[in-house]
Amino acid sequence: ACGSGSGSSSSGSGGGKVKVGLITKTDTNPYFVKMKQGAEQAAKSEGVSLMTAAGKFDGDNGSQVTALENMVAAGVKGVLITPNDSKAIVPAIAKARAKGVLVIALDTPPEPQSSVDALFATDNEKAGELIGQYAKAAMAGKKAKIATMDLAPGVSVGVQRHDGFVKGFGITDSDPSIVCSQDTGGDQAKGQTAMENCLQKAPDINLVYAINEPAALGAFTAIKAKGRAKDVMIVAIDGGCTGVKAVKDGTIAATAQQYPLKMAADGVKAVAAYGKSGTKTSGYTDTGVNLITDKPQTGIDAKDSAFGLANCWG
Amino acid sequence: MKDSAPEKKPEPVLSARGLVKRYGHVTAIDGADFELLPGEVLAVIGDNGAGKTSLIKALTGALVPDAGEIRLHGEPIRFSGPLEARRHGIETVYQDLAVAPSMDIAANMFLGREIRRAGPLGTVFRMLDKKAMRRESADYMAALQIRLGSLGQAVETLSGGQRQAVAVARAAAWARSVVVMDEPTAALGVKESAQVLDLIRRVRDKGIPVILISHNMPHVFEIADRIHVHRLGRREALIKPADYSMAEVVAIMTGALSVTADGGTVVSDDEAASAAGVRRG
Amino acid sequence: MKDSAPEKKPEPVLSARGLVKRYGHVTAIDGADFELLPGEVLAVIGDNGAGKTSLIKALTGALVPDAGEIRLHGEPIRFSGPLEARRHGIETVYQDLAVAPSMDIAANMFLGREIRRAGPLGTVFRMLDKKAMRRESADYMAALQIRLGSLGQAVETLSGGQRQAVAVARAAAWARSVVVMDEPTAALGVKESAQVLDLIRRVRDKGIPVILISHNMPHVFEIADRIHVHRLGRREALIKPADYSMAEVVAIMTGALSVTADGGTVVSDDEAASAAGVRRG
Amino acid sequence: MTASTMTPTAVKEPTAARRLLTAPAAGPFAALVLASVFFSLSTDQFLSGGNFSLILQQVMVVGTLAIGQTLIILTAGIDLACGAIMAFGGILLAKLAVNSGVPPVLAILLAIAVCGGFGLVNGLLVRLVPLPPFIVTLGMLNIAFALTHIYSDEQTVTGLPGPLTALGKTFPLGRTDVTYGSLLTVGLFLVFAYALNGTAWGRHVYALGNSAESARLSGIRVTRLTIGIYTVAGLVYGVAALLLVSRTGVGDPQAGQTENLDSITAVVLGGTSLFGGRGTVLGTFVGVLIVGVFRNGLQLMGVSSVYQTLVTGVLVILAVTVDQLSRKGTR
Amino acid sequence: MTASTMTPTAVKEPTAARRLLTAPAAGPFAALVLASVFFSLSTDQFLSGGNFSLILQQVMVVGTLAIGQTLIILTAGIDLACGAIMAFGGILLAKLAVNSGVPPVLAILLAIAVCGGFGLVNGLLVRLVPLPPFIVTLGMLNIAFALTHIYSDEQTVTGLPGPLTALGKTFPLGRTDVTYGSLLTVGLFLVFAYALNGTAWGRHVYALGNSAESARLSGIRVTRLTIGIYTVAGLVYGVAALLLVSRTGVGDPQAGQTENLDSITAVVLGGTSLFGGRGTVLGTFVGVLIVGVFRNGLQLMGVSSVYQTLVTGVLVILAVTVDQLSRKGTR
Ligand SMILES: Nc1ncnc2c1ncn2[C@@H]1O[C@H](COP(=O)(O)OP(=O)(O)OP(=O)(O)O)[C@@H](O)[C@H]1O
Ligand SMILES: Nc1ncnc2c1ncn2[C@@H]1O[C@H](COP(=O)(O)OP(=O)(O)OP(=O)(O)O)[C@@H](O)[C@H]1O
Ligand SMILES: O[C@@H]1[C@@H](O)[C@H](O)OC[C@H]1O
Ligand SMILES: [Mg+2]
Ligand SMILES: [Mg+2]
Repeated sequence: ACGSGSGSSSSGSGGGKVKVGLITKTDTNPYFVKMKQGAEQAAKSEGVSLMTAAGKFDGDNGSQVTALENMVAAGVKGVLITPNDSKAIVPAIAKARAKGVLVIALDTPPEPQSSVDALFATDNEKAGELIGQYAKAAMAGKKAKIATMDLAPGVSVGVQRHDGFVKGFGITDSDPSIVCSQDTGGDQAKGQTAMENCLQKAPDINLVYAINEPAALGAFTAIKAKGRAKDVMIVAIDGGCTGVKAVKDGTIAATAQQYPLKMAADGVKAVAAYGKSGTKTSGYTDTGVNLITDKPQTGIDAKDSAFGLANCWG
Repeated sequence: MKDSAPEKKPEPVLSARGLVKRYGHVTAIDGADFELLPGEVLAVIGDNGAGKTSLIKALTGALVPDAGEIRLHGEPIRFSGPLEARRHGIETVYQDLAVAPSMDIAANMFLGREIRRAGPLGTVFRMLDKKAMRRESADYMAALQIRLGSLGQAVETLSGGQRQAVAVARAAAWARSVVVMDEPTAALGVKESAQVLDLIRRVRDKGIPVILISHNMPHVFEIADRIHVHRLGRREALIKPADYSMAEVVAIMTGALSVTADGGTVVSDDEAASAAGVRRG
Repeated sequence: MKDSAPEKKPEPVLSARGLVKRYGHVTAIDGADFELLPGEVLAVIGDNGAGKTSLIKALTGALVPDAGEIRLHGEPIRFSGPLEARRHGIETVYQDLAVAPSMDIAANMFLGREIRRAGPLGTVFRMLDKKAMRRESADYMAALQIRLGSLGQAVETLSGGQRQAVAVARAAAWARSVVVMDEPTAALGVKESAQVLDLIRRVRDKGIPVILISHNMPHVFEIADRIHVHRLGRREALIKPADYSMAEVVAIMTGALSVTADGGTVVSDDEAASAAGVRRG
Repeated sequence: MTASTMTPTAVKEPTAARRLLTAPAAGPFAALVLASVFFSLSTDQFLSGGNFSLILQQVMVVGTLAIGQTLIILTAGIDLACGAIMAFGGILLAKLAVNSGVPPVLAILLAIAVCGGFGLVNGLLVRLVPLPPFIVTLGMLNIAFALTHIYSDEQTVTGLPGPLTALGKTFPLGRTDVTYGSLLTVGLFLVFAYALNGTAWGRHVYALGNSAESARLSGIRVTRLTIGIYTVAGLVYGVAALLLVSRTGVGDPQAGQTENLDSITAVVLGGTSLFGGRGTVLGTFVGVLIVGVFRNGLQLMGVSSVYQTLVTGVLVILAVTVDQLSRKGTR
Repeated sequence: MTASTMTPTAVKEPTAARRLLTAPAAGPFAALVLASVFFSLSTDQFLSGGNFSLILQQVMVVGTLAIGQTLIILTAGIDLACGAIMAFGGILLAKLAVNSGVPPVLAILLAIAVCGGFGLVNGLLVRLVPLPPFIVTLGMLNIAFALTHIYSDEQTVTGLPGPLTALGKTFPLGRTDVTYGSLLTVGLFLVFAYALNGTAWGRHVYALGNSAESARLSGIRVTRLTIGIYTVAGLVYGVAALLLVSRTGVGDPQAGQTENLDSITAVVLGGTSLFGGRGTVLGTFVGVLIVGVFRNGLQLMGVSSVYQTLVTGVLVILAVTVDQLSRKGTR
């Protein structure tokens, strides 16, 4: 592979600390704040220095490529990245690895997965499936009228979760029980507007799937305004502290919790180890996903909100 | 009109009948006729707001009249825009000058007619000959005896008169078949105005007719072969300066006097006429 | 100067010494002096680009001179902007009119000095009295005998002369201590120009001095008490019109004649002087 | 006798009907009506008081921002930071009240004042350095964005006290529930319509946008005026922050990211020129409604999101085309 | 003797040194140099041929877009669609070559032509209806965005044939590797600098931006010119699409979403007025580099991501302040 910026050094030159880069999808999501926290804590305990960067929006590949290049130019030992575009990031990763940089994907696998040294992630489709199954069970044979509050066109996590949900619920996308699907960008205000319009269109919606908890809470606000808080069930994904609180007070029926802090901390440790001993981690580490609910359904593994709060994104 | 009988009139270069232009509820041209003969300097005069600018804009393709007919060399014509009028050799100095403020004098002077370098530089690379344009611009400006700080000054930094001189020099430089000047000396000094009158004479002497809009009666009487008096959106009279005094012409312009079919005048507004100091016609 | 000896001169209303203004490598004002006496009409004349507009901009706070001193009623003063000059009662018609093109005549006339409704509507709700402003504007415009399509027309749709009339009417309406007019009749017709001269006289008769920049020598000779001749960025002469012929003044302006300390003239440029038709001084 | 023959004291003024037809907001309004008719015919749910109230409620935040944006665009400026300033105001408001125990009403006032402060800084930079508004507000966009995320630590603030969400409550108007916030937004539009059209200040705003130099020469205090306009715009963004918080019921650090472009879009759709000096705030209101109606109508029709984007693109162009064509007759 | 006493044939022209100092790009250039010096002092890695080559490569896509954007802004327009058109061009290019088996070179030409087509439509709408450029390109932004997602089915296209990624390859220049793409971008900047400054067409672009009406009265074919400019800009976006694809090695339907604002930012940072008629394409090049240098330098310094945004905001304002102050002396 032909390198970019060949004049830059690729190993911890200058005798300083080992440098680790963390590139998240965006800056605008508590999820990634947790990741940064995990990375910072680990960096401190491992005695390495951390650089961070982020895309400008969910799906922004260009900024991630640029950040990756700049980090390589800065002489990082390894980079942790949550790819905004699983395929598009691959050539840039290949260039970085060609310079001896250890690249670990967090949260979202690149395609092919083998393009990184290692992957620490939740299985997003599985997370979707989990709450799909939960929702199916909780509807208890009632005829479902479903609204899906999706992410944005073409962003893999959103697509995987949506597909997982539909699969877990035992239907397909063309099923008539899905009466409204809207993109929310994972944003609370947009989630609210989307849900308002869905309710205007189909007032009898009784089940809402949301890509993440902000979208779910936005949907809830719209539902409550219509006085239907009691008879619409909301399920979501993420398991952030705010989200779990919403589970606890019954706003959200269930959520699928993932563990970003752990992903990042493990990633930093792996790079630090590479710096010290030159050994590279490899393969996929499933950082796990748990269904969090206070109204468990028989046959579906779940933890309660107390567990969820104790572990929110830890 | 007084002069219509004697000589056989040559075909007009540019003429119009019944032109109309309305803006909402304001009528700027109200059935105006127009006639420009070969080789003459035709002055167009009239009160502010009489519709002179609107008239010549219609004649030069800058605005499309709502009604009426324009003829060039006897042929009916409809200009699609100022470019087409210019293609027919009609060169205009507009009252608001139509210059590009951020560009310099030479660039404005040659706008739309830039000179390219000779040889492949010009034909293949379409390279401008900036030196030539600058040189020629300097000559044109010198002919008007306009003082300039720098030829490279943006037009927006020029004094009012300097800016007007650029527009006049440009039109004169490109004159081919008709030159139209809408108040070309309004911002000019005594000396500079005299140069513009000279310029108009030189253009006329080349056989190119000139339409001159002006509020300056001495200038008009000095240079015009005929005077088109415009009033309330239409032609009120078409006269020779020799046949009337300046005071009479002003009186016609303001509606105090009217021109009769036989070229005489009648007082249409007693008070106004005596105020204008005109004898009874 | 010829007239400097006899009468004891009153204190000037507005005066300046050694004003300088440079734009990059162009010097617009080059050590100019200036003096306006109470109740006089002072004409400022000069070639295009001589620096007249720059001079009065410096005097009215519209530009900050690089050097020199300005005095108002004998006190040195530095205007921070046109508003401050206006607060001192100096009212100006700028050559480029300084109007807001998209706004209508009344709005422009009262810009920065709007009339509010009487009572709480005005004091609490700060409501404009649009009717009053419209009415007064109509009166001011009528005084200039300017024909208008509609008072509600945006200024950008007015004819050149109509637009100028708006600016002139505005300044005249607000005159309090000094009125400055930079070529106020450039775009005006014969009748309308006469009205503006009348207006200037009326202002002067109220005891308010007027600075008039004009290229129109007959106007200048008709109305000016004194003439400030500007040349190459500075004052070349300060004379009374009665002491010189129009041709001589023009010759001074163009540098053909110079005014000597005792008020006589000497030919400084033979060729130019004879071209200007001036006898030897 | 044609109009041009009249003397100035007897000039013919346009009739009321003509004035309505040629009013600057007439074109956008026609587009709004056309769109509404279209959606009424294509979906059952569009034409109802409840749905109109919903649309109004959905546009109140961007509508309020668009008021400030209109002021700035009228001066030939542009504000890329309005959404980011609002987001910061929203988080500040929520965190002050929830985390710092500041009394709600005081928190509201403080947040509005801070937003006004952002506007003030914008105005100072625009006028005193002077810098292009585009750059100043682009810089401020980044700054306010970063401050929001730093201050909030990306955490959504929940559990807001009553006064912060009061504007999100509804009251019945006939058979329709209307939120107080919508009413506030409409009220602000009327206030600014009056200020721009009925006061000297409004005229000065237009004059400034026509030509800052002419305004200065006319004796308008251009510096004070400019800085004032940016500050007022900032205060209005502060009100938008309150509306945002009361509408969503949370302090959301992710808010306001698309509102910059949305507010400019509303202003331009409403017939205001980006070159300043021409336009009306009521036009902006119509522009905001056009966007709200498009989004609502398309979603009610069940158009999928990518196609919504496609159709919105076409409709935006069509809306302004309607506006243009409706003007052709009067030129 | 002062300059104003000179006769026109003997006017004093500014010296070369003075002209350099007062050149429109001098201010932005000073800001660029200042920023570079700062980063050179604060990090070890900034000052190296390799890093400069990297920066150049990182800005080549937005730089190329900014060329088209400059043309349009010079006419007093604005292009919000440039990034979206590029994204569509990139996907088209990739899918044609990979999925439809079109020969790579033909695919490239087709994609560039289609981008030109988008520009042509923009130009037609802007000039012939006429519509404000802001609205036309906002509509086109939505349309191109939607078409990209519909046509790509949200799938990133991989496995591109060699010719599509050739511009991403490097060659050694001294001891530094430079990508062919950077070279192409620099070449395009030079070509357009020449076209704008050295040809009649360029003068007409400026005249159009000064005043479309004056340009028309001066006999410039304003309609043809406007439509031509938008079309050329579209073609340039097509080249940007090729550069994008060759830089990232994939066809990415999510690309181009921030490039609209980024390209406008570069143009304005480069000293071009959003009101048209004033500015240079070389200034834009400097503006593009300023953004690239900020991003690279801050990353090398290890500034964390949220603070990068904050500092970028401050620096953008500072950069233009430097520009302004450097001009004060010459006014
Ligand atoms: N775009 C427009 N909209 C409305 N009215 C207009 C427009 N253009 C011109 N008018 C009106 O048409 C009339 C004629 O204007 P025009 O400019 O032709 O007058 P003019 O004879 O050239 O006057 P001047 O001697 O002052 O230049 C005026 O009353 C003017 O206000
Ligand atoms: N902003 C500027 N930048 C550069 N040069 C300028 C600027 N403003 C004025 N000048 C120059 O200063 C000189 C004086 O200009 P000024 O406008 O004062 O002349 P004037 O006597 O009013 O001329 P006119 O009779 O034509 O109005 C001119 O040569 C002009 O080009
Ligand atoms: O789980 C995360 C989700 O919450 C966010 O919206 O997008 C990135 C995901 O990885
Ligand atoms: Mg006229
Ligand atoms: Mg002047």
